[in-house]
Amino acid sequence: MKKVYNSAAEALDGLLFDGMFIASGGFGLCGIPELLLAAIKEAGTKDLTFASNNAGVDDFGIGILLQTRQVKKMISSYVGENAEFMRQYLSGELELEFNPQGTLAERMRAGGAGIPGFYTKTGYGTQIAEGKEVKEFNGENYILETGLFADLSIVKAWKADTTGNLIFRKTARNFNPPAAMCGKVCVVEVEEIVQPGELDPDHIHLPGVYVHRIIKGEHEKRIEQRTTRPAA
Amino acid sequence: MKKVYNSAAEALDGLLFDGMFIASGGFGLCGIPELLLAAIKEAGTKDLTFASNNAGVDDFGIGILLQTRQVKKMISSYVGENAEFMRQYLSGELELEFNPQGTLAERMRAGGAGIPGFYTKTGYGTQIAEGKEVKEFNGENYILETGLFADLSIVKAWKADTTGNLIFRKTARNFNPPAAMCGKVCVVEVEEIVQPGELDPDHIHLPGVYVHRIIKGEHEKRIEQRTTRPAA
Amino acid sequence: MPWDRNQMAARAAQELEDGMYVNLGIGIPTLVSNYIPEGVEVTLQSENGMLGMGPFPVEGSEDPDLINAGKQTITELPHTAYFDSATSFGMIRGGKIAMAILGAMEVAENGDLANWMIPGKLVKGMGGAMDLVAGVRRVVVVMDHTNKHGESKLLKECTLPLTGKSVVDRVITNLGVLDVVEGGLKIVECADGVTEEELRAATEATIID
Amino acid sequence: MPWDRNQMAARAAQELEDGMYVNLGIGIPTLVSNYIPEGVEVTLQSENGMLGMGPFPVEGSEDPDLINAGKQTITELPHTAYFDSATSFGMIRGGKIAMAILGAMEVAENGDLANWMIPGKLVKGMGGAMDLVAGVRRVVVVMDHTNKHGESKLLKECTLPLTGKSVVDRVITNLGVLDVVEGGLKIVECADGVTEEELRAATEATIID
Repeated sequence: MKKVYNSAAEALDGLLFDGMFIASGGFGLCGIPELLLAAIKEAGTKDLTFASNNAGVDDFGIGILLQTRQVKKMISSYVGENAEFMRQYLSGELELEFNPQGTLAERMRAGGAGIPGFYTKTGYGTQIAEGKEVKEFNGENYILETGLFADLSIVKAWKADTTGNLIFRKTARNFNPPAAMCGKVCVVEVEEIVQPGELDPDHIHLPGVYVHRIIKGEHEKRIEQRTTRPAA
Repeated sequence: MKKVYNSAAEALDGLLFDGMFIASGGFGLCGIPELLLAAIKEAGTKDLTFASNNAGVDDFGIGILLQTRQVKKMISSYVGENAEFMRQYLSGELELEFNPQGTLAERMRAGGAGIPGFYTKTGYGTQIAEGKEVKEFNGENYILETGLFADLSIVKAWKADTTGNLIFRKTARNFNPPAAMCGKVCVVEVEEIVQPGELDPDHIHLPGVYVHRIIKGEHEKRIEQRTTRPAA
Repeated sequence: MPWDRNQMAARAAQELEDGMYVNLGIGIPTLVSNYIPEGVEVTLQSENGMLGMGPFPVEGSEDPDLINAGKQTITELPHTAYFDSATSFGMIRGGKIAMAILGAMEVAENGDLANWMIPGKLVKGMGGAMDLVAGVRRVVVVMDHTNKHGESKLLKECTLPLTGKSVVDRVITNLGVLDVVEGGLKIVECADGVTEEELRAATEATIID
Repeated sequence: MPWDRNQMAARAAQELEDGMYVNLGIGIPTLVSNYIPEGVEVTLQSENGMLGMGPFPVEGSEDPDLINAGKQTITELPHTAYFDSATSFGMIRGGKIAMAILGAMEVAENGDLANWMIPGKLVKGMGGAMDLVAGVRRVVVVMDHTNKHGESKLLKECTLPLTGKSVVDRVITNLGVLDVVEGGLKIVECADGVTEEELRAATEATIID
């Protein structure tokens, strides 16, 4: 069962269709599946719904799919760094569903874990709760949130073995594991592919059962806000 | 903020009270907090409710607390290896709540993650669903299960650093992370304590925020079913 | 002649496809791993927190930290990954495991499965069985066609408390292979030397032509 | 004289206790880490998946895989641990983080907090703010007492869409420190040189004696 593909385009072959729902890993520009996003732009797939914490910047990340008007709807917690996003949203060209960041992460994890709904206090009593079922547990009120079930997950990891076991690096892990879990098919881009046995089984962050296709590629890994302190 | 204690008794000091609810890690006899269980026996705390996948064997694990009649109720998925358990249960001395194994693990994880209820299809249409709310999502029926919130978590890990970051070994991880998450206080026994910086931050299975007290001890690590194959 | 335990396991192994992630129950299902067809690679899940379960260890190399869901000492393989129980059942419930091959006490014609308790007898618990039958994408049951009194275990309705409702896809017995379809069971094949008439005669459940 | 940004941060730092796990919001709360009292060790959580957040890196050692929730490059510490976003918010929602110190646009006397949107203006999203205020055990708000028009930001009721309902425990402003208590706000202390009358005069919310 071969999981390693030669390019992002090859790894996405047969998986893309107009109107599909894609869950993407990454936080800001950190740990985003930049190569797969670029390949989706090339493929020209339209009317996409993305569950992704952020929407990238104008010319990187999901931003490049906004430029080409391939995105119909975003499910995100924060979209502040993207002028084109705001333009399309304010003009009504783009739908936007705000989810609290933890609710979004949990909705992905829930979808992947076969949990169609869960209760959270996050957002109770706010706009986010409007239209959602409220239930009381131990005298406190919670709202019902639903699991997300995506057609495709796109994920960036640091290393994979050829059976799809994944290791992430530092805060680039972020939404990648929950995003990987909630898709029917999960395609992963990594910086290095190793043979089975080269990763310690106790160090694997996401087991290969969640991973269907893998590519290795060169990543720009753009930094959004370069902050430094003076050398001591 | 000192988390390292000298003995199991010292680490449990002030935390035990009659009638309390304890969540315990381990699967079978693998990865059970054997030293903390022995200390609870010594302490003589009574009317305990345990959430634990299994009930140990007659003379090891939770079994030692059954011998001393310290357990009032078990929340477990499988209790097959314990004759004293069966005797007390059949005579009505012990309450037993069966949870499907995955439901039990998820209830612990949910309690730790501030989720008081979630829907699962596990057990729908069976005895387990009796008295539980049923809800339909996308044409399928699911039952409502609740998060577990324990007074105390007792956990066995392989290594800890002094700030409580934990690493587990092989299948001894099992219920330990979810059990650790769902307690108000979490006490951990380990085979080795190291200094901060000795564990790779990407290899930590359970961050120190979940861990309040740590002891190092000698573990018997009894094997329940020793199965082997002929040497090649 | 009806199949024996090993023949049933060998027949069940034909259900495996290359690349599958599979969970094998205890009993006959465990034997399935001895009959995995050549060229087919499957990854075995052990629901206590492991993908890539290897064979029993050679004597002297048993590791108390490395057991399967039957609490037996096992070994790891190069592609093994470990995880906690919540993650393990997340992947089961989430449909990431392609198939479970399980034993059973009773299967009903609508796919109901009973394999965890007999009222009045000692009840040990369902372990992970309810999660597995509810969550994995395909459930294959391997069991004797009849009980020790010669009564069919393939029933119109289960008499024992259920493990799962409408969850079984295929049943492999000592007499043959049957699929759960709309309206009842459909014979897929008979064991060598077992006639369709014999199989039908041993079956209480409705058989659909 | 009212406190300046750094004095407010320094006062907020007095809220920290040894061993605490704390989440600091952006703006003034970020400055709190410059004023952690001697002998007090706190572990900073960054909700994008890190405990044990260190200072900014020295130039040339920035790592694109190591950022905080404000997307700034940071560093790790010896006791740092990384985890995914679902786990991160699990610990937030589950009350494992002792305290969040956050900025705000408005706080109401019942502890309602508004800090994520102004209708009619560009809406960027709530990020992790709703989860933080709902989940952490103690919420401390640091903000100016009044807006640029001189109007109180401590209100009887919030006018802006809420981030959380009855979630604020303490407010530290440039004029002083107030606790949310039954029936309204209670003055804990005034900034050096600010009188209680001045503080009351600048406050719309009910002040309880």
